[in-house]
Amino acid sequence: MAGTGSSTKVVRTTKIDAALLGKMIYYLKLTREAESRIENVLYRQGKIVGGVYVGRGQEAIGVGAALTMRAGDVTFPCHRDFSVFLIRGFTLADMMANWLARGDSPTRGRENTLHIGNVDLGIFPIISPLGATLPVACGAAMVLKRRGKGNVALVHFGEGTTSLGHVHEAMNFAAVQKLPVIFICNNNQFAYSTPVEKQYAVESLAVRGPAYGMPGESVDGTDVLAVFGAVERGNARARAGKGPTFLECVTLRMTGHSAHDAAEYVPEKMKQTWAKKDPIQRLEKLILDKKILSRKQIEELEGKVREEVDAAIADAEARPLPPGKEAIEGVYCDTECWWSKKRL
Amino acid sequence: MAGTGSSTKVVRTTKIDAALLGKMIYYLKLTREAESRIENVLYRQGKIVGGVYVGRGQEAIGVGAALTMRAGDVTFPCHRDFSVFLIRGFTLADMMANWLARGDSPTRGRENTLHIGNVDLGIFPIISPLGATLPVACGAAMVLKRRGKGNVALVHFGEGTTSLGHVHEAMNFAAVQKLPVIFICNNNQFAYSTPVEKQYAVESLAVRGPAYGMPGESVDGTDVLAVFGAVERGNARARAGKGPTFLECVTLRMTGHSAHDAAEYVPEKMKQTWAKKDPIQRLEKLILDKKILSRKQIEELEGKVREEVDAAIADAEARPLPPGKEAIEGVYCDTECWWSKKRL
Amino acid sequence: MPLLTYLEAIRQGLWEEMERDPSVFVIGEDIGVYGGAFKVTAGMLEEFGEDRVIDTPISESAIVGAAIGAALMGMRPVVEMQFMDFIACGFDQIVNMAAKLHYRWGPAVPMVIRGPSGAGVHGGPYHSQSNEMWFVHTPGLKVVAPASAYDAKGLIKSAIRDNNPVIFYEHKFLYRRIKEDVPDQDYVVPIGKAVVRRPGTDISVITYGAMVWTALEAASELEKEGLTLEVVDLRSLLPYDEETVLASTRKCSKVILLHEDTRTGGMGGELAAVIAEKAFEALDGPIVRVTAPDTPVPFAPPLEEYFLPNTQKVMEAARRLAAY
Amino acid sequence: MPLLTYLEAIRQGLWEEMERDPSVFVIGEDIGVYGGAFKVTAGMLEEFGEDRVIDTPISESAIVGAAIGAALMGMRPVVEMQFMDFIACGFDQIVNMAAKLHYRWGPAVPMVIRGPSGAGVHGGPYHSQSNEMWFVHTPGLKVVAPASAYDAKGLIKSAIRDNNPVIFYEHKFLYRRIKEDVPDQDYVVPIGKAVVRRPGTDISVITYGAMVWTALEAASELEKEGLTLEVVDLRSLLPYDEETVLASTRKCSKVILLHEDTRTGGMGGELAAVIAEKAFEALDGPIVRVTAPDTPVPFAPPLEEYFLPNTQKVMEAARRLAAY
Ligand SMILES: Cc1ncc(C[n+]2csc(CCOP(=O)(O)OP(=O)(O)O)c2C)c(N)n1
Ligand SMILES: Cc1ncc(C[n+]2csc(CCOP(=O)(O)OP(=O)(O)O)c2C)c(N)n1
Ligand SMILES: [Mg+2]
Ligand SMILES: [Mg+2]
Repeated sequence: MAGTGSSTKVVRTTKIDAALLGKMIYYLKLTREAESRIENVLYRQGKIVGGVYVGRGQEAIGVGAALTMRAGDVTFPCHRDFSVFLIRGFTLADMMANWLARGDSPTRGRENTLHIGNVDLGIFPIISPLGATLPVACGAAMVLKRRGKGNVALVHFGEGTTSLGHVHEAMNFAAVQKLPVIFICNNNQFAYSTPVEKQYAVESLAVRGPAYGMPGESVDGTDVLAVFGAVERGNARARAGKGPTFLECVTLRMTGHSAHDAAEYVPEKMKQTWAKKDPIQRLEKLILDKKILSRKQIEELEGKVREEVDAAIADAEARPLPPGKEAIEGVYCDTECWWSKKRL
Repeated sequence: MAGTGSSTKVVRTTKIDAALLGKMIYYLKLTREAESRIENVLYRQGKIVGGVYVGRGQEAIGVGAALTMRAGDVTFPCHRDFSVFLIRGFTLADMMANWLARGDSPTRGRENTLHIGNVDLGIFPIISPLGATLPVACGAAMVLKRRGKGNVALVHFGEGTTSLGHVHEAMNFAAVQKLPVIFICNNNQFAYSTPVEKQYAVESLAVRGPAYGMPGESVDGTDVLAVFGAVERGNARARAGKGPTFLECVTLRMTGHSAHDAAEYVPEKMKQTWAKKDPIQRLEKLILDKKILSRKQIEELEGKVREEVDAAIADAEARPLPPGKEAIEGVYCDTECWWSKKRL
Repeated sequence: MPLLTYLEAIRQGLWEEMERDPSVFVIGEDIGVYGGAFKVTAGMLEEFGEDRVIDTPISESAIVGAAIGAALMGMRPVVEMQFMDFIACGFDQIVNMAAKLHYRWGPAVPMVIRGPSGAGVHGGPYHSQSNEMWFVHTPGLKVVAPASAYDAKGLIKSAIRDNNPVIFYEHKFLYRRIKEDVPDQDYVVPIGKAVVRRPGTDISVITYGAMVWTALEAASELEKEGLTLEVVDLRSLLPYDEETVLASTRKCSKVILLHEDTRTGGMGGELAAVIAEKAFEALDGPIVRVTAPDTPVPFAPPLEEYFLPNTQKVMEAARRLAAY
Repeated sequence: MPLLTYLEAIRQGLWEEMERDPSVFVIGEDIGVYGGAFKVTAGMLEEFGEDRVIDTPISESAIVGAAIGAALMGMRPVVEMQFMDFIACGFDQIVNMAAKLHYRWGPAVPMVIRGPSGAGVHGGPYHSQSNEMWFVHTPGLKVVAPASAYDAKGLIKSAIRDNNPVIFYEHKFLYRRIKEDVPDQDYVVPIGKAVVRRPGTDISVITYGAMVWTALEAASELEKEGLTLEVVDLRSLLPYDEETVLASTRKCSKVILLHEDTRTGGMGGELAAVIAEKAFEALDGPIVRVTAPDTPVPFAPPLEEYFLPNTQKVMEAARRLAAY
C-alpha cells in the first residue's frame, strides 16, 4: 500500500493551533454522528429512500482539506465528503432535509446523497459518473487564476475514480495551464467491491503527479493534521502561481460501499488493522495527550454534536416533501429563474 | 524535449542483420515515395478528394515497429503509419485504391486515409476520434494473452493523442491486467498546430509508463534501429507475460498536419535541425558506411520503389468508383454478409 | 417450468450462453467477486473462472473498447454497465468505434452491452435514466429492451449470438418485481420482432420496457369501461418491428405511443413518423404520446411519480382518444 | 450591409460578443495561433489575448468540463469542437454535467459548444456526421442549427447570451458556399423561433441546416410545375418552434420532413409526432420523411451522393405527395 508521509510537525501548542484542533475534532465528530444517523437510523427507518454512501474512516480527509480553505476558494467534494459541506457553509438541517428529499432543501428534492451545490459558497458537488468534476474544477481554477487573488480549487475523488479518462484529461490540462487545483484522492482501498490491485498497478498513486508535471504526495488519510499540512503545501504552491498538486490520502472505508453492502469482500484482518487507526480516535488522543481539551470537554462536545444532529433532523423532518408538479419546473435557467427563489 | 536513448548497438554485420537492414531501407523508401505521390501528386491533381495525412519524418517508427512483428501479432497503426500496412500484408495497389475511393479497395470506398483494416492480417486501423484504438488494442491483447502463444499487440498514436482519456484508461487497464501491449507514441512535437508545451508539462512522455506500473522509454524516432530495438525489448517482456510497455519515439513532422497545411507555426530553425535527422538518410548513411549496400544498389532500390508505386497507382486508377447504391449495404453483419465477398 | 424473476432469467440466459460457447465472457465493474451491483452475474466467477468473468477498473471507455477488441478477435464479450447512466463515459467507443466498424471495413463485432436502466426506484438523476435513443439513432447498433422474464432470457441469448453490437436495456424496476415461468432449456427471442401482449380493437398502445406493464394494467382497467386496448411490446427498438406496429395501427385506427423515456426525440416520435407515413389512411384520430416530460429524473418520490407515466395517465389519454 | 460568408458571420458574431462582454472567451484545439481548423477564430488571439483565446490539449472532456466550471464561476465560454464528430469524447460532460446542473441545484451554466457538422465535403464517416439528436433528446440543453449567414450571426449571439448550455451546429458545407448581406451592427436571432423561408400553399417542407437550401432549390424547380412548397427553417431544434410547424402544416395540409441526419430517431420523427398529435385534422396526406438512410456517412463521392438527401429526392417526394 501507499506510503504514508505523516506530518504531525505542523502541530504547535500555540493558541491558533488549539483553535484549529478544536475545529477539527468538532467537525470530525459532527460528521461521524450525522452520517451514522443517516446510515443507521434514517435509512433503516425507510426515511431515506435512495442510496446512502458515507465516509466513515475517511472524515479526516474532508475536514483536513476544507479547513485549509480561505474566502474565495472553491471545493468539489465527492460522495463521502459530508464534512466539507458543513465546513464551507451549509447548515446541517439543510443537508438533512436534502437527504430526506424535502422540498425546502438545497436541491428541492431533485437530488440525493451529497449532490448538493451552491455557487455562492463555492461548493460544487459530484455527479454520479465518477471523475466528471475534475475537468469542471479546472475550469473554476482557470477563473480563479485570472482573478489573481491567489485562490484555489480543491477537488476530491476516490482511488477507484482515478481509472477514468476524465481524471487524466483534467490533471494534464491543469498541469499544462498551471492551474491552482489540488487533486485530493481519498484512497480508501476499495472501489465498491474492487480492491486496489484490480484498479491500478503501482505502489502509490502519488506517482501520478509527476507523470503530469506536478508534485505528487501520499499521506496517511487517517491523520487529519497530515492531510491539512499536505493540502496547505499544495495550496501554497497554487496560490503562488506554481500550478496543481496531486495528493493521495490513504485510509480504509470503515463501512460497505453503501448502506446495503456488508463489505464481505474486505478481509477481516484489514478491517481490524485499520479500525485501530480511526481518524477521530487518533485526533482525540492527540488532543488529550497535548491537553488541549480535557476528557470532560470532549464529552461535552459529543453531547453538543448529538444535540445539533437531533435538532437538524427534527428541523428537516418538519419540512414537507416537494409537490409533484415542481418536477417539470426549472429545466432551463430563465430570467425569472425559479431557483432564484430558493433558500440558500 | 524528450530524451533520445539511441541504440545502434543492435546492429551487427551478420547476415541476418543485413537482411533486416535491407528490409528497413526498402520499406522506408517505399513509404516515403508512396506518401509523396499521394500528397504531392494525387492530392494536388484532385484525385484524392478527402484529407491527406502523411508520415514524412516519422517513417522509422512504423517500419521499426512493424518489422518486430511475428505471425499472430496484431497492430493498430495510426494515421501516419503507412508502412505498417505494407509490412503486415496489404498490397500497395489496394492501399492506393483506398486513397482513391475505389469500389474494389479494402473499404470499398467507404473510408479514407489509413482507416483500412483486415482481421486476418491483424491490422486494426484508427478511427478519427483520437486514442480510441488503445482500449481496443487492450481487448485484442486480452485474447492474445489467453491464447498463450506469446503474441503481442502494438498500438501507435501521436503525442497529442496522449492527452485523451481513452489513452489513460487503456494504459491503466493494460497494466492492471498485465496485457501484452506495446504503446508506441510517435512524438512528432506537434498536434496539428499545437506544440508539445501546450499539450503536456513533462520533459518526456516516457514518465507515463511508470505512472501505470509499466516501463517507459524514450528513443530517437528518426533512428529505425533504436525504434526496432526498443519495441523488441517491449515485445520480449510482453511475450514473457510481464505486461505492457510505453515507448515514446521522438521526431518532427516534416510536413503540415495535412496536405492543405503549410505548418507555418513550426519554427524555421526547428525544421532545419530536424531535416538533418531525416530517418531515411540516416539509415542510408549507415548502410553505406557499413557497406551493406553500395550506392548503386541503393539507386536500384529507389528505381524499383518508383516502379512499384507507378504500378500500384496505375492498378488503382484502373478500378472504378463504387456504385452509389452500395452506400446502404452492409450496415449489419449478416450471415449472408456482403463483406465476405470482398477482395482481401 | 421454473418461476424466475426478470433478473434470474437474464442470469440464466447469460449462464447458458457461457456454457454453450467458450468465446462468450463477461466483463465489467464488480461483476466477479461481488457478482455485480444487482447480482446478475452472481456465481459466475466460481463457475467460469477469472478468465471469463473479468473485474475491471472503473473505466467505461477501456471496458467497452476492450470488448470491441476481443470481439474483433473472435470472442463474444458481454459488458455490464453498473448503471446504464454511465454508458455516457464509454460513448465514443460505442457510437464511433463499435457501431461503424462493420460498415467501414467489414469485420464482425459480436458484443453485448447490458445493464440496468429506468426509474421508479428513487435512484435520482443518475441511476434512473432511459437513454436508449442515443443508440437507436446510431446506425450499426442494435437496441433491445425486454419487458418480461421470458423475453429477457430469449433476447440476451439472441444478443450474444448476434454478430453486431447490441445494447441490452434491462429495466431495474422489473428486476425482482416480476416472476414468470421461464423454460430452463435453450430458446431465443429474435431481435427485431415485437409481440402483441394483449389483443384489443379500440386503441393500440405501443410501448416497451417497464411501461408494458403499465399499459397492461390500463388495459384491464379500461376493459371494465368497455374500451379495449391492444398492447404492443416492441421488445427491440433498433431494428424495430415496423410491420407489427403498422398492423396494430391498422387494426385499431387509434394509437397511443407510451414510453418512460423523455418526450422530445424519444421513440414515440420515430413510431409516429412511420405510422403517419405508412398507415396514414388507417388513422382515425391523432397519434397520442404518453411519456415522461423533458426533464432529468428527479429524486423525491412525489417528483418522480409526477415525472413517470403511469396507469392513470395512460387511462386518461385513452379515454380522451376514444372520445375523439 | 457587407456581404459575409456563413463562416465570417459566425466569426463576426463571436467577435462582437467578445468585445461586448469580457466574460466571453473561446477555448478549443488549435483555435489560437492557428485560428481554428476552419479559421473561424482567426485573428482573435491577436485581438483578445491568451487569456480569452485558449489553445488546449486534445481532451474534449477536459475542454467541455473546464467550460462548465468557468460558466459556473460566471464566465460565458464558447467551446470549439474541431469537428462535431468529436463531441462524443466530451459526451458525459455535456449530457450528465452541463445539461442537468441547473435543474439539480440551480446554477446558471451559460456556455456554447460550437463546431462544424454535416456532410457533402467528402469527409468520410468521422468528419461528416450530423449528431444533433443526441442533444435534442437531452433535457436541459438547447440546440441550434442556422442555415443562413444572417441567422448564424444572430444565433451565435443569442447562444452566448443564453444562461443555458447551447450546442451550436455549424454546417461545414455552408461555411464558404453562401454569402449574404449581414448587418454589421448588433442583432440577435431568438432561440426557439423558426422562420418561413419561402411561403407556399401545397406542401410544407420543414427542415434545418444545409437542407434548407436543398428545399429552396426544390421549391423553385417545382414552382415551374405549378406546385408551391412552403419552406420552414427550424433554426432551433431544442426548443423547436412548435407553433410555426403547426401553422405551416395547417396551411398546406401536407408535410415533408427533410433532414440530412439519418432517419431512425431523427428530428423528422419528433416533428411527425407533434404534427400527428396536434394538427391531425389538418392533414391531407401522409407525413413524408426525406432523410439520409441509416448508415454511417461513406467517403467515396458516389456513395456520399447516394447517402445525402438532395433536390431531386425532395422533388420526387413532393410530386408523389402532391399526387396523393
Ligand atoms: C463512470 C462511473 N462508473 C461506475 C459508477 C458506479 N460506482 C459508483 S461509486 C463506485 C466506486 C467508486 O470507487 P472510488 O472512486 O474508490 O470511491 P469510494 O466509493 O471508494 O469512495 C462505482 C463503481 C459510477 N458512479 N460512475
Ligand atoms: C478526439 C479528437 N479530437 C480532435 C481531433 C482532430 N485532430 C485530428 S489529428 C489532430 C492532431 C493529432 O496530434 P497527434 O496525436 O500528435 O498526432 P499527429 O497528427 O501529430 O501525428 C487533431 C487535433 C480528433 N481527430 N479527435
Ligand atoms: Mg475507494
Ligand atoms: Mg503529433
